[in-house]
Amino acid sequence: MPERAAFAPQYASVPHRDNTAELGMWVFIATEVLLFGGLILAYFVYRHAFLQGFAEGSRHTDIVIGTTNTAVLLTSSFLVAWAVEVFSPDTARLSAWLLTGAACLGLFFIVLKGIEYSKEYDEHLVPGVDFQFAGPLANGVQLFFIFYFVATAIHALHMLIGICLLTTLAAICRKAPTARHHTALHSAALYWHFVDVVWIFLFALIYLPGRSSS
Amino acid sequence: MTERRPPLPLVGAWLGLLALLALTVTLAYVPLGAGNAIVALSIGTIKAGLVAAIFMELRHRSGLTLVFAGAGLFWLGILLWLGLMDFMTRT
Amino acid sequence: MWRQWIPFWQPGLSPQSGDVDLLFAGLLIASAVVLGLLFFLLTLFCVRYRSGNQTDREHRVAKSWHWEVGWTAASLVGFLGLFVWGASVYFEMYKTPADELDVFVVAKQWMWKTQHPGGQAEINALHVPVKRPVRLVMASQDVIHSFFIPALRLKHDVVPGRYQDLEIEVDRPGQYHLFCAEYCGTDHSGMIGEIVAMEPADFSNWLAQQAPSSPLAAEGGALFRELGCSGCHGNGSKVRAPPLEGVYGRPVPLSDGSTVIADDKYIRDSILLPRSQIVASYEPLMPSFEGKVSEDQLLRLVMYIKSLAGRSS
Amino acid sequence: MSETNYLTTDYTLRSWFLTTDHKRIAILYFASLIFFFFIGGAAATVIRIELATPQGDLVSSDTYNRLFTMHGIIMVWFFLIPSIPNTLGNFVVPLMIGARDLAFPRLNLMSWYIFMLGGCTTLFAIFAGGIDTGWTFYTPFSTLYSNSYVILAAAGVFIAGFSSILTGLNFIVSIHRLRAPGLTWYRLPLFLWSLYATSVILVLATPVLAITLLLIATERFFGVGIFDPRIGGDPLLFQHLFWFYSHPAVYIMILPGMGVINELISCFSRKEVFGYKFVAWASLAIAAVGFLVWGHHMFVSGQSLVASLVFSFMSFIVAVPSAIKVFNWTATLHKGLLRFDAPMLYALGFIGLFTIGGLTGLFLACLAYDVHATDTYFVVAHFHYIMVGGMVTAYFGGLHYWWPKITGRLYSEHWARAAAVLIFFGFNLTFFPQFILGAEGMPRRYHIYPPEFQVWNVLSSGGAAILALAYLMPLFYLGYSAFFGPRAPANPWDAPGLEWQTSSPPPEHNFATQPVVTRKPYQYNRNFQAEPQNA
Repeated sequence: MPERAAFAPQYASVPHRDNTAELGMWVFIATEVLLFGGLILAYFVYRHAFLQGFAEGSRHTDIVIGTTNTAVLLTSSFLVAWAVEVFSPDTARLSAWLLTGAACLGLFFIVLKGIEYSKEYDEHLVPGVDFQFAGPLANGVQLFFIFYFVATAIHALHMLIGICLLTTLAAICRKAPTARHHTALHSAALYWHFVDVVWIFLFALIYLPGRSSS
Repeated sequence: MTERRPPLPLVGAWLGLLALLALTVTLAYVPLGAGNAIVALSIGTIKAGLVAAIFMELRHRSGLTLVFAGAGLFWLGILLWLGLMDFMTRT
Repeated sequence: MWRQWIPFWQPGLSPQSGDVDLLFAGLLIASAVVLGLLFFLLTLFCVRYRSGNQTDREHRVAKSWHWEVGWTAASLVGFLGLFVWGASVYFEMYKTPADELDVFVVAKQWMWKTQHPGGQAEINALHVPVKRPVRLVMASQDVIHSFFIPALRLKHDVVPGRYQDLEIEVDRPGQYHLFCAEYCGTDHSGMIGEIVAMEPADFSNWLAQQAPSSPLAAEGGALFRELGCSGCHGNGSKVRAPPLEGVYGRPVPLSDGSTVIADDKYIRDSILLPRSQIVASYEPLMPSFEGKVSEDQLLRLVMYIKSLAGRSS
Repeated sequence: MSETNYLTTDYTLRSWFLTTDHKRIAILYFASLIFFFFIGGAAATVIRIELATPQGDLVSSDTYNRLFTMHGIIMVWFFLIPSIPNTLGNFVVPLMIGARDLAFPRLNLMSWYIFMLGGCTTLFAIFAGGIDTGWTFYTPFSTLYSNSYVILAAAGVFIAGFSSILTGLNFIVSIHRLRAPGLTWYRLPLFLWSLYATSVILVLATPVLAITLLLIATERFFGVGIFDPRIGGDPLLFQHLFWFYSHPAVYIMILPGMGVINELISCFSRKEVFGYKFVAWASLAIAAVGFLVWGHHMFVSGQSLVASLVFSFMSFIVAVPSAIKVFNWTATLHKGLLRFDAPMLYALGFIGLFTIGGLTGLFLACLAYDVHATDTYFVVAHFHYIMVGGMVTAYFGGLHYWWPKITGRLYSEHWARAAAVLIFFGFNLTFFPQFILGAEGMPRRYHIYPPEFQVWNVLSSGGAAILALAYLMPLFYLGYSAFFGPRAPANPWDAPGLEWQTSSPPPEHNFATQPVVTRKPYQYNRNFQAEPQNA
């Protein structure tokens, strides 16, 4: 038996393996797009039916936290992209710091999200748990908040997975980085950016409607 | 150690994204009627495009990766188009 | 005896169901032609080119675009013809009914409740006069049901949360199956009933013989007062609400500049979701009655408002 | 034998349950699927016995509803969808593309574990008390009214969905990146084209099912949700989301079957598949257009007439590529040297049954007739012709065809032919009467039915008994041959594909040396001998 190769037997070379992994990641992202796609369809259907209710619901979300969170996430994405760009076995320390920073920003996002959830709970805006909303727009507002909670919860779950990935990679970068970890880092980065893109759209759908009228 | 400064395109994209975020929040408070939704989604799309092109390095990628990246969006379009068609044309 | 097991021995019993039968025959013939051709070729090739058989296997058809384009085009044209045919009959079946004899149908787990305008109620049965279009207004109290009369080749789901119109017309007197076709829980297969079609004279007799009950509109009027609707919509009330006399069937201008026809659906929606469509120049003050009135009560209210159509405000 | 193959490299349990060899994972899948097939089949048997009489005298209505739900859920998600892709596909895809494994072998193993986790969750839901919603989970029944283990079952299906996604992802990437030198797209066997098309659907449709089931579970758990009509939600939105997955899922089931048929027809006619490029692109066309037709399940649901019109039109369009395939298979037989071994019998049976299923699909695409036929036994008969008559027949055909490659043993040709013929007749006797029942208006999912429908139901139940026996037969003669059958040569059918150019069973990494492809697939010389793709 020859020495265990740097790449599995089904590949012809290292770039071949890396290429293939990246392609796989893109297929996975296409899958994820459709996962959120179902929710987005629901959003548009009900927004079409309950235009006022959705605007009203949106006004009950916290745009300060929402905007801060968007900025936080964009920044963490930037750090991850930077970490990928500079990654090599020699510069792994910098990458490790950048990844740690990105993961911390991710955690900060989750904490802010938790604060926002608890505020909404205090305002009795959690459908199925404690929802009280008087007035004619109650149905639309309730549907809006169902969408809001399901979409942000799934997004937060993706964030948690991403944070785990980034933390693991940061640890690897600190200990024993090799060139082959570049692929893993690149794939994790693609995932993290995708989660960022999802948030960009959720932000536009959840926080922005109805701000210009009362 | 080697270069510690971040690459310029990344910094540019990051600042651009933050600027677009500020813009979209500001515009949300300007009464434009139905235009608000269009503006919000258009800016969102530009932001997503920036992330995809620069952070996700799509601008350096060849046809196949672009097709795969686009496939998800294309099928999302089908879902939204045919799904909404029913609700928009109900009498 | 065997006849009743042969499909479509008895033709459909309404003007449209004849068209459906014809369409079915057309589909059957088209399928038979395709299947016949295919099975003939399969058999022929299997016999002639079986491995033991000495036969000419040279001069094969070179890969030919003619064949491919030929059968692609032929199937496309055939399919498009069937599509147009099917669609035209479909639109005829589901055309929006004009103002005809109304019957209300409420579906609930696991029964059909039908109600004639005069207040005669039936369970799992519906009496109708023959050769006269009857408009059904259907609602569901709980889950999705489906109103299916095989003899009329007609079916429509009854989805909770909205009214569904359906026009039926029976040509011949008799008793026909009514099935629930959308799975609705434990006793789904017990949610069956009978459509009884009668000559008009018999039908009038039957209506008269039913236990006397007050007309739906009258009961609706009582509800109208009981629920406090009359407090705002009645004459001389302090709150300014649109008067309902003469509204039914007329266009109503809305606050967003559009107009809607005040039909059953509109009235139902206005009771349950009053602020989704606000009448122009009125304040959105009305509370929602969602969850406060049952489907049975709702249809009485609709009938009452409909009975006000003739009066002027 | 001197050389070791993938079966003999190691005999420990660990070497099976931690294997990353695509061939062994295929076997793991195969064993699990047999298990699920017989569970789903048992439910079907009880259903057919019950329906032999119009009264509900064997089981209660509640039990009956749980039985058909269990039959549907198990058969759709735990047998039909993974069947050909995960067993035959897993086994032969790397062989056919001349690769040493799939692109992501560990992901492949993970996919099996996820599948088993989903399967066990669903089985737990079934044995804890069952689900009575039907496999379609229609709201608001499933969310607000059903008294059964809906959340658990939905969780099982949800989990299994990820296994589908991972398999699809693996196939797509492998076919793109791991093809042997010289293996261009137009040299790929048509089975790979159809699996590629299948994988596209798996990857793009399954996530929509996942989110839909998640919304169902949320609504049920919290008692209020996004489809709840009491707060203005629309149950039809659920149906749109559900069928956006579940209609393409039908193509997930049938496309791999069509792919297998290409291999069989070509090999046993000793001839190239007629119109290769048309058949190849027809697979992709079906996958793409198949996404545009889902609303034909909703013609009587109250969706807008415009939507019905568009969906009906698209449904007719999607039938065109299927028709192209049937015509091309028939033309392939012309001037071939036909041998009627068991796989060929299955292939011919497939063409007949699939055509009947496809033609009756046109009846259902046709708006006005669908109003009458939908939710009746006509639909039941139609989709069983596609799924059982089409897909399961193709599965059996493919299984017999590749059996010598998988096990290295030959099965008894006599028994295999007998089973193939028996399955064909049993199937038709079971399901053809159901077309008549449907045309007469018997609604589906009826436990108790009016007595005038009994004759056809009795016929159908009788056919089901034959079918059940016929499906048991392969279990015995194939099982016997796996251990005691005569050794198979590398290329028992004399086929030109790459998978036949390595030993039977193949070695651990498939090929001793990297094959280089020089030919189109399906080439035979003037004496009807195969010309291997790599020589």
